[in-house]
Amino acid sequence: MSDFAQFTRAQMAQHCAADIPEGWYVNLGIGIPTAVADHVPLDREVIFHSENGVLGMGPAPAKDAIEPWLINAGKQYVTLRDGGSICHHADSFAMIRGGHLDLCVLGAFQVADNGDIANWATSENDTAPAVGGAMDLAAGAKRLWVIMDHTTKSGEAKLVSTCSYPLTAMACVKRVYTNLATLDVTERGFVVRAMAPGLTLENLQARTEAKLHLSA
Amino acid sequence: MSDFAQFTRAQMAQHCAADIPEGWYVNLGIGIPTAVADHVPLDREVIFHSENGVLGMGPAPAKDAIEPWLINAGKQYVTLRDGGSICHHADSFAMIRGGHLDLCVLGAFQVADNGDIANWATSENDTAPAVGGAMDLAAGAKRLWVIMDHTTKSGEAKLVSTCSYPLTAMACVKRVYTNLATLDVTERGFVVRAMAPGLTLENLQARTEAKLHLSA
Amino acid sequence: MIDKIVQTMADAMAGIEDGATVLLAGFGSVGQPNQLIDGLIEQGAKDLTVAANNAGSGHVGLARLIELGRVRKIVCSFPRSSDPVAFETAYRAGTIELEIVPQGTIAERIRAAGAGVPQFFTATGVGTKMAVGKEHREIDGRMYIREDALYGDVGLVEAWEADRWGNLTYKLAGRNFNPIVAMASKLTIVQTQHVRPLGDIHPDHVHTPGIFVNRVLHIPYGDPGSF
Amino acid sequence: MIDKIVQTMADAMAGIEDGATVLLAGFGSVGQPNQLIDGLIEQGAKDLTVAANNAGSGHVGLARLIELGRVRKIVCSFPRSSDPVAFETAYRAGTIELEIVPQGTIAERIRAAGAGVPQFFTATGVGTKMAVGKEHREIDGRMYIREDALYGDVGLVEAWEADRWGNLTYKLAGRNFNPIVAMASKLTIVQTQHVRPLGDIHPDHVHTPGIFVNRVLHIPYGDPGSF
Repeated sequence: MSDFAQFTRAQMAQHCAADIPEGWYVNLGIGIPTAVADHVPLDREVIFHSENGVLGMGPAPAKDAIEPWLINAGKQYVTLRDGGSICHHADSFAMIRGGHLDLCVLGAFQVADNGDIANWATSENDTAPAVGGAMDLAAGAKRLWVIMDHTTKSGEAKLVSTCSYPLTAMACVKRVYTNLATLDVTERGFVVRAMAPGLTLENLQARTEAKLHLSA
Repeated sequence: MSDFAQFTRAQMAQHCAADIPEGWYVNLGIGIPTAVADHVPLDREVIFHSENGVLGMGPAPAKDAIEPWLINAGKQYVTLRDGGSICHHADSFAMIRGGHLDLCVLGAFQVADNGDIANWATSENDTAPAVGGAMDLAAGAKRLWVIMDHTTKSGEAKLVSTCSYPLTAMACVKRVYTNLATLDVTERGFVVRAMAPGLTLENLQARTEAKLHLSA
Repeated sequence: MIDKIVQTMADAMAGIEDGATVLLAGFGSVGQPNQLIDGLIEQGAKDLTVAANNAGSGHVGLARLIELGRVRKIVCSFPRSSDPVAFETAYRAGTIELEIVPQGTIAERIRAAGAGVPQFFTATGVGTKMAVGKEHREIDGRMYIREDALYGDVGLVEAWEADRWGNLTYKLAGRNFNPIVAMASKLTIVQTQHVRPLGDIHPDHVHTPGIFVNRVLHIPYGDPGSF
Repeated sequence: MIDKIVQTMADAMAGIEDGATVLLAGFGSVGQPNQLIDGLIEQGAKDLTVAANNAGSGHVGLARLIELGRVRKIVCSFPRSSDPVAFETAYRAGTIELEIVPQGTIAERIRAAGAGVPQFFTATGVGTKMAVGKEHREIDGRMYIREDALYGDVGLVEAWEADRWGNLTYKLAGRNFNPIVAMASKLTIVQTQHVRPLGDIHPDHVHTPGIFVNRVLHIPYGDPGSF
């Protein structure tokens, strides 16, 4: 691993943020995805949505300026930009299920090269599974991007030909940002858009269970 | 017809109004039903609903105090009482379909003694049928009462054993107020609650195709 | 900077295609996007399917669109509003198709389209002509029929206030079908009486969030007329 | 005079029966009817089915109700909120049944119950464990599963403002599940921070009209705590 520089978590979030155009309605999942918002400059207006009916979130509040009635789906305190609005849970998920979100960014355990995503349970018989809004977001948003480490801590591939963990949704991931590469999910499978500096396709493939392609 | 005094339209509306307890949520159809509201004293709080998302209507406005943005489903100008509120059409019909209205009062062409109602079309092949919200109201309200003349102008019975006109909804009418009588729809069929002064049950039955019963 | 406010009717109407399904909000003349309907007449799209509560009155607006032969099919609950001469003439001549839908069912079908619900069951219409040919299902001892989402390619909406993100409020009975038409349409075009600076509309008071809105045209016409 | 405002917690909770299905609004501790949940604990009803987004935290509120063995079944999207020790203990012991439902599906199922829609189709969960055993249907080339309305015998709601007709407003993210829980429940019980004179809440700003509300209890507890 010493012959190349992995992308940091901040860089992964930056890569994703750079690809979000002004005017998109975007839901960011818990974890690294939430950090994407920090890398979208305020003058590029992107409208961030949270499942609990909050639309138009701004930067995190200063500690002495917390509004206790304003949290996101991760139960963190948030702010609203001018132009923000509130709706109830059914209307909020109507936005999601009705295909009104341009983008959802989630973390994942595994992504398959047909776009399947597994991000909510690590075994078929988790004692008390917890899904939250992930299935609605994955199935409902116009496009789903994933930010995750390229492999597990023990080195197992997370970009796979078939997910072994329980699915969150089928055939919906369009792009994956990892600490090693950015990849599109296409009809051919994973197509590499960018790699960490110094990394070769062979090295990347060695850390990827699914077959990788270069863009034509 | 000279041996008894028919109920006037105002009396029919009064009879209905007298049976509405405080606190009910009530939708009044076009025609005589609309007049029911005039006979509910303001200090007996009954909350009137209109299909176009208006809840808590008060008396008709004075001509010089019309609010042009406030109409009912009959497209008449209305007022809102303190405590009134507005919602959109889907939420308004959620109130109806979801069984939240205590009462709907409609006019009708025919009512059958099993509670079927026909009030929207007078033949099976009306050129351009128009149903509005009648089917939603009849099927959705907790109880449906009908106000109508006892017979057609040409003397045909409107209280029948089977509706010959196209149905609005099945088995939902609970009470009928006519110019000759007030009747409950029960498991036995029509049960007479009140008759116009001087009218005999024989006379009433002669004007009614369905079998009439007296309350036990 | 997001700015959904357009300056001309031509910009508002750009891209509406022949054969489109157009959802028209409004109930009576209150909250009805009359100027946008005139804009659609001017724009020229034809072979339209129009869903609205009524089928037009007199010779203006939707009635005019029908008289011009631009409406292939109308989906509505009450085509017998005041003076529906244009619709009735076309209907008798067999040049327009009519799909009659109970008012609550049309509202729920539009809401379902906006909410990503392709089919649902309702008791409205069971045992009536409306149920003929429809899927029936008994659920917990009561009979229901299946109804399908009603999607709009284009939605025409009238708002009381709007901002540049497309957040809307409505005034009193002007709300009616407007919020659900905005939800259900791929291209939601709004005429608004008032344009507000971003942030002027309180977040708790927004009726239609801008996510459901594509274009806003400022048309301060005042109170609705009679109907 | 209609007056839905009750004076005591006992009056608010009167009549909740063993075996009832209770819908709990709230998301995190914001807009969560904490005092009403305490009232339910005090009231004593058992063998409850509880639907809520989470399954309780620590040893208070819903977690306490579970620890007391009063919850037969929980319907929720995310039983792994912070410190779900009470739920997990009961779940491992096999003394509580869990129905896990995607968050948007639980919201739409509650809304459907309020709107008189007994069944609907959604794409959420297709191809996952959630779809096992459910009715599938392909509609316009996409696969959907059927979901059923989730009715409440009792709904517990937290409002920001209420009047004696039961009209409610919510503050910011305090809205969440509250309006749909109010719609879907036969007996909707509200705790409100503020009681307003009738007419004080503008008709355009009412979030939950009183038709969906049965009882209101004034509990001015201030800001929500941490969660």
